[in-house]
Amino acid sequence: MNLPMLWIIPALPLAAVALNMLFGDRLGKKGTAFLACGAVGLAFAFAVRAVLTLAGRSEEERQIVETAWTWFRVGDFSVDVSFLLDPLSAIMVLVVTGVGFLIHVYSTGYMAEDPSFRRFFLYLNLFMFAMLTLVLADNYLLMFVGWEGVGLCSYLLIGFWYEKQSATDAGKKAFIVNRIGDFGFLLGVMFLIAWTGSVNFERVFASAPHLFTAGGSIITIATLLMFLGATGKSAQIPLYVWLPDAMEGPTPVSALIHAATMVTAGVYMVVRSHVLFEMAPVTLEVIAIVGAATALMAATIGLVQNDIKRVLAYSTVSQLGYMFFACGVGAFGAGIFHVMTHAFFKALLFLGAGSVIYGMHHEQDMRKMGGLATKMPVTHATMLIATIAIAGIPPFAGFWSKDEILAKAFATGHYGIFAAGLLGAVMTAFYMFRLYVLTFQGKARFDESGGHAHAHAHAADAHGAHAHDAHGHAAAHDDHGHDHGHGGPVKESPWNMTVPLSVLAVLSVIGGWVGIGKPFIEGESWMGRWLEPVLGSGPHVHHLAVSTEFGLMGLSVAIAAFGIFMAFRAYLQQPSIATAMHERFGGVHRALYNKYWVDEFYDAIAVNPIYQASMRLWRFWDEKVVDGTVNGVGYFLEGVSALLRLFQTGYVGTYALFIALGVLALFLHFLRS
Amino acid sequence: MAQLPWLSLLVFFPLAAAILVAIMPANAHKPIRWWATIAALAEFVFSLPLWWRVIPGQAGFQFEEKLDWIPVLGAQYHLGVDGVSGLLALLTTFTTLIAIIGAWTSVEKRSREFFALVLALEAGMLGTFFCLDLLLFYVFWEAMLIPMYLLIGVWGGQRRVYAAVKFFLYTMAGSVLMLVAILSLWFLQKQYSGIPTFDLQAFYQLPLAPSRQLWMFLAFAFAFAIKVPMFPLHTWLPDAHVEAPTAGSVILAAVLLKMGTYGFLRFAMPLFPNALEVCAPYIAWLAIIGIVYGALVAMVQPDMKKLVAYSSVSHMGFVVLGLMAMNSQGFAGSMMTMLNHGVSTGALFLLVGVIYERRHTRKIADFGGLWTVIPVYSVIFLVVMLSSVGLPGTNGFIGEFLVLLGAFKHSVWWAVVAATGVILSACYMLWMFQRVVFGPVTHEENRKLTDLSFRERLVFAPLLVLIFWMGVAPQPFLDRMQPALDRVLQMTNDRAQMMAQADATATAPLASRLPAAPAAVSVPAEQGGAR
Amino acid sequence: MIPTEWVLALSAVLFTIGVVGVLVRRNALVIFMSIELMLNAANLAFVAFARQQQSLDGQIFVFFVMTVAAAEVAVGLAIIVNLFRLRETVFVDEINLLKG
Amino acid sequence: MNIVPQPTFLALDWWALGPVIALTVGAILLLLLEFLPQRANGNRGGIVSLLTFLFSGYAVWRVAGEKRELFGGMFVHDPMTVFFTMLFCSVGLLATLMSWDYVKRTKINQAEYYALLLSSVLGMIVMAASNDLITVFLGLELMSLALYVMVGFRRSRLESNEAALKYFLLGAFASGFLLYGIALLYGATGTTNLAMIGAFLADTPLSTNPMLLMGSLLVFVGFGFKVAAAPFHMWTPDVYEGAPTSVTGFMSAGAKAAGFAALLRVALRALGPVMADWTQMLAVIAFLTMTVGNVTALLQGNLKRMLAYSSIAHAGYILVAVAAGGPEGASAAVFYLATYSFMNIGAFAVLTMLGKGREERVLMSDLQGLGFREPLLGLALTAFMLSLAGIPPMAGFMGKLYIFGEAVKHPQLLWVVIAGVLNSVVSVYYYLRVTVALYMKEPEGEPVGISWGAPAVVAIVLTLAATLYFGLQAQGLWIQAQNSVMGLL
Repeated sequence: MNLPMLWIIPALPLAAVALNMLFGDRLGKKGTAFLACGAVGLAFAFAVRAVLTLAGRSEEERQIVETAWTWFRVGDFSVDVSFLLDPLSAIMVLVVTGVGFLIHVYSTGYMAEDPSFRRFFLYLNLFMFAMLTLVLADNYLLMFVGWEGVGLCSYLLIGFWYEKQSATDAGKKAFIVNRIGDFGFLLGVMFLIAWTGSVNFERVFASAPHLFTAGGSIITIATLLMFLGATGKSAQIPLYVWLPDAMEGPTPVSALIHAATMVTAGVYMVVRSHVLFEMAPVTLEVIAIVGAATALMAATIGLVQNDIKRVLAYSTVSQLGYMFFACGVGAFGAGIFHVMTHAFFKALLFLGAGSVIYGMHHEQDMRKMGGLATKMPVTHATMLIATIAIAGIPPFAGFWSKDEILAKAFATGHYGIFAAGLLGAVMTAFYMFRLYVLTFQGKARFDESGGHAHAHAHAADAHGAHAHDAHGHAAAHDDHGHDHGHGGPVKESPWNMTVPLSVLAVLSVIGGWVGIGKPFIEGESWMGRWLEPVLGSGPHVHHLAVSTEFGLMGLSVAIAAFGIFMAFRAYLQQPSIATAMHERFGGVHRALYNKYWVDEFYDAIAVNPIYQASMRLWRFWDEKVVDGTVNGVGYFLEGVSALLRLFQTGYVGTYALFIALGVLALFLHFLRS
Repeated sequence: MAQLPWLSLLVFFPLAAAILVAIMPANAHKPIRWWATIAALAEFVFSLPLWWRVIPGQAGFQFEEKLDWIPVLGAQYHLGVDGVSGLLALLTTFTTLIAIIGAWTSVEKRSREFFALVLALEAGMLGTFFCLDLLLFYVFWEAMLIPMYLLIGVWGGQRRVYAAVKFFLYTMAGSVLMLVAILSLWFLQKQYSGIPTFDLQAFYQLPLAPSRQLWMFLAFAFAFAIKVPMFPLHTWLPDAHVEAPTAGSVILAAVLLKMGTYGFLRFAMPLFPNALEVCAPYIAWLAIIGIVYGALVAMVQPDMKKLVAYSSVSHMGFVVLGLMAMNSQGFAGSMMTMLNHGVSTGALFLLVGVIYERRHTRKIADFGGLWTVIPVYSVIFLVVMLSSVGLPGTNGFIGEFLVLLGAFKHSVWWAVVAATGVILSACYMLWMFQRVVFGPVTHEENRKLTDLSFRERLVFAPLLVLIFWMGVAPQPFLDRMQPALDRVLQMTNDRAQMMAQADATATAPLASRLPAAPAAVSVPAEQGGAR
Repeated sequence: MIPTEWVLALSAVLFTIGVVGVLVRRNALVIFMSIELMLNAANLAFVAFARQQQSLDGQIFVFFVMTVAAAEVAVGLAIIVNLFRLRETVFVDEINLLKG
Repeated sequence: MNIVPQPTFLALDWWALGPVIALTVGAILLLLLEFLPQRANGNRGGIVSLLTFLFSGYAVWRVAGEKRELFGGMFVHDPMTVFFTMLFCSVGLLATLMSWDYVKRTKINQAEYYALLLSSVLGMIVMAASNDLITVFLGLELMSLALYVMVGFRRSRLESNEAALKYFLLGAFASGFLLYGIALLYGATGTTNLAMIGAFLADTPLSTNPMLLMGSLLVFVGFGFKVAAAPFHMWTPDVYEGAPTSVTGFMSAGAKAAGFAALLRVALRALGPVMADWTQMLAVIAFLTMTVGNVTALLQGNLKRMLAYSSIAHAGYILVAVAAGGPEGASAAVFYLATYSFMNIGAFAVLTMLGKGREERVLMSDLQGLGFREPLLGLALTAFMLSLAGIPPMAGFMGKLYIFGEAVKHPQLLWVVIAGVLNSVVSVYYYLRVTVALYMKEPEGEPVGISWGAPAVVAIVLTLAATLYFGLQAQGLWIQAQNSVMGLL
């Protein structure tokens, strides 16, 4: 194996970034696109090669560790830049590079007319480098480098169209909320360093059992802090507010970062440190509850969103909720499996939405779409597959992973979580097919002649949700400076967009078969066996009778179908049902539409108070009190000086008097003593 | 190199260059600028051997030079360098070079005196870092104020006189109390060992009763706390920074603030270890308040330079916190943050200076959408901003992480509250960056801005290299500083125990209990690097 | 023989009158006279002590003091005359150009 | 212990008395030369006084090592006398250089001016070299009388006359106290010889004898006035402002040094034991002096008046050394006096050059923009101001270091040391105001004319050199100051 194995994977996109920066303008659009996609493609190839060599090894030593150099060593604590490939990170690296490559190809089409084409791919490659470092890191600190690196890239990419104030605001919001999460993650890692003396996964997981008392307060606090970091990165309650706003960025960005890769970093971190989390049952409970709550909350909001990308954003938050409560119930394997399948169909959904927006000349409001099935056949087909997959209809990928999660939740006795999961599944099916119906079925609610689709109010959607919420990000069509302007009829996107769609569609279908487990084949699923060396058999092996397995499957399929049916009826056959529902639940609807006013709540309790506090601190404390005292001393002295100068009257008599008084004072002093 | 009085040459070469510049004809702007740059460059190259010739492992101070200065007082012209002062000296020469090149166009009137004062300032700073004689240290410590005062006062903004006088008086008020402490320390030394001396190494071995140490430590700490600046004593910094010319505020931020923390490290902590143990928690909490307070106030500043000034208060809070953590991670972290802050805040001031030169305003509101107009500048601004926020991979992260780790080991709550500084720094930096660089071009004047000239890029190139080099491979820096830091840590702890025991057995009169001591100290000259 | 204490008391009284004279009077000349009075009070004290100790030192000192007083008069009057020529007044409470 | 006056008059005594003789002859010669015709702006007076000072300095230097008692113990030649004579001669020399062109410019009659200068320096030397209260009184009066006239020398200007009047009246008033004090001391101890008084006091505690206490108090009041200590300082600002600048310069250095010399002589030789229990009182007076001086000087618009208050403040610092007491305290005071004299004369030398023709431009506003117009002058004035403020590379810092170094040894004086350093911070403000005017302000209206004069420039260069040299290499002067006090006869 003369060729380097692991460090080449993150190095390739970094090299692409360097080349792009230095010779970018000479390469031209074609050259940049080729460089960027080529780098990621090569990385994917190397990744496959590395995973194959890994697979070739026997069960026990399925681990490749490559140390590049010692980052820094202070006293007894040292950190080195080293990479680790084991079954868990293998999956992640394949997903990241694979889906990443497809999205790069897609972007060459989507961003074709954008003037700062080069800068976009520069950021995208930088993101790939950061994500790969995160996934392949061998210790928490290098992971943290990747962790903050992806935070930075998401900041840059969300705010890519920097003329748009809302975009840069969203970028800033994303970075700061992520930073709050990183604060938690950093402190959690510090607990580990303080107790185990190292950040290396190997050593931490080896020494953790006998250093921490299982279920003790230290390990609980540490893991809770790390989970806080995960909520920041993977958009869970309470730090999910940045993801919906992150839709300001270009759609491929949403696909890559806010669907497939970055948001799953939190789940990966939790699964990677499953040894620690298993020692803190309290934290697991918290994760389960937070995951389930997020899943439900996001799903409800998703029901009423009108912007196609926001629906998908809330759907991502919801699906991430599933992954977390999978980990919460101890089904780390199922969590990762859902990460993989979700990456496929959610990326596909976003890319599909992207091509719809591309076709509709940057129209994002579903109320102005409709009837695109005939006009964009490939997009329609692939989107349909993805929608079915996410709804959880067998044999598509979504069913297997979501069902395994629900099964594990049921098996481990978390019935409340299980019920929430089911309810979430219904809603997911409903809003996904609402999206599908509004976009592809029904009459075209835009005029053919091109130009911007003006909003002629369609009866079904005239329901009361016209109150644009404060942030205006559900504006009819965001007027970012770069819209294509070219009018013309709606037509299918070019090949470099549709090909990735189809590849992802295939993956969305077959992706799930990897995880087909017990009821159909005996023993663990392929995925389970593959992850076994990393996750270990562990305490969470619960066996359900075969009949209950099938019962559960039937139940989830049924509720999914019910969701789909409801969507079709409400939005295709009788729009009146939708409007009726809105009247009756007007209040609820408004609450959902305004996302439970969470943003306003955060502003009220955090952003504004901090702003007022610092303004008062500066104006009052800094200028009045501290500077006041300093200048005060000066003015006091000047006052005394003026007083003393009054004594200097200029009359000889006064001076003689002072001399006499002085002599008198000396006398009295000595007479007394 | 060893037999050549290298350190003295390093200190007095810029002074000679300053005098030469001062006597050049006033209107010959070009030759003055070139001569000042060449002098600074020569000084920097001449100081480079500090990097490899200072052997990290060797105990004690290297390149020692000892000359009798005032024998009747026992004051000696005693210079020496170790890991810590070597790195800081390198930072000084590097920053001065950058500041001078950066200030070519920013100074129109009286450039001759300007460059002379900058070079004189460099001499003062190097002197302060190198001297190991308390009196000589005090002389350089005060002498250094004069050039800075004049730089702010003559070439500053509107309220320059107020800012300059406030800067001078603030620092002076602190350091005169330190002078009283030095004199009483000198008197105790004379009483104890019979030989009057100001030699630092002699003071390191001077047994001091913990009760007596306290007020002396407070005198030293007060002087250095003003210089750092620490929380309640920091109000001179924003004024001095806002009014100082670009080169002035770059040097002020990059080096002068480090004098305070260097003072803590070299003098206050090892000399009075027991008092340190008593005061450490209070100083640490002051530092933490400084971090959070500096960040919060920076958030609402309308003026960019004031924002960066308050961010300096916040970063220097990290440095002091690292020192108070009293463990090798904390020390290494604080030393790294000193260097990082020098590089990144120096770069920030240069950046503000660049657009101030073109637009003559520092108000954030006057800018917006610079990315479209001057992209190169904006990219550099982005990288420097990220290094100041402490993004992993840049230098800021290493320092902050180590400080937080050190603080964590000392007490969890220190780390938790200080870590909020990490969030706040992201807030104010990003918000400022967004209003200045991102967004549409709001003011017409901004359209006509010209991007960085070759000279200006030449200035920023080394800074960017440093930001990434110290971020990705900081080990060479850490290897150089750690032996020196460990020695200080070791000495402080040993002296603390020694004094504690001495205090416990304080029955016997002071002199008789340590008979061996006078012999050891009596012949300071030959012992050279004796601990 | 008059005891020294009485003479001393007289010289003290004279001295006090001189001091009060300087403080109270407004005319420069009178002030100057009061100062001369103080000097003579000192002379008286010297003579008294000389007599008490039977040594001539005190007497000699008085001669020195008288010569110095004479010189002082010369200089003092010259200044006061110059003052009068410039300001037409010798009242000290009118002279306060230099103050503050 | 009765000191029998040496009968013989050795050859070296001539040299010991050289300065006194030279100065007397010089003064008289100057007056006589008036009869000879002289070119319009000839500087005969300057040359004569220059030569006299040089000769005196050389004379006393020749017999520096000796210790002689002359005039029956009234005049003593010992290291202290040598040190102070050298100091007074150099002060006189610098004053001559300083006033060389100033006198011509302001139409002051040269002959009388220099004659008075010489006699004033003579008075100072006699004060410093006296071992008897009578000689102290004589020297004091001789110096004061000469100064009274010099202060009022610009007869046509009201301020000068007013200053002279005030200085004369208050000076005479104070010497009245001094004389009465001497009388009481004579009465109590039976002698006026300092050594004998010292011996007498050694065995009789002060408190038992009220007359002794009163006497020493009044003597201290007399010197307190001369030195401008706190309650007796009020004459200084008006006199310094009113007097011609060169006289003010000479007076601020010479008179103060002479006053302290006499005070130290009396304190060390005669009232040694008394001084011990006066420490706290002296410390309080020192504190009052320096605080009044520094605080009142904060907002002064007139440079001469500001330097007057600054000289009061410096008297306060020196009093701290006197409060520390003993030979070490005295040597610190002596060292400080030397450095202070040079700084002050340097500053005044610069001031003499400000203004054209008969005008004196010494307001703070006159200095605006001067720093860049006349770089050398600006640099010199800044150096003197920083030295007066006590900023390290300058001699002023070494002086303060020595004084506070000595005072720190006495725990009960710690409070006055801290007050002292804080006072010097306050003083930095008004010294910096000079540099602010010099460099940081643009001149309003037409800038101040500078009347250059070679001798004045030489004076500035000499004092600047002295200030920098003693700042960097204080060892030499330090040893001299110590020897001068230790070798007291």
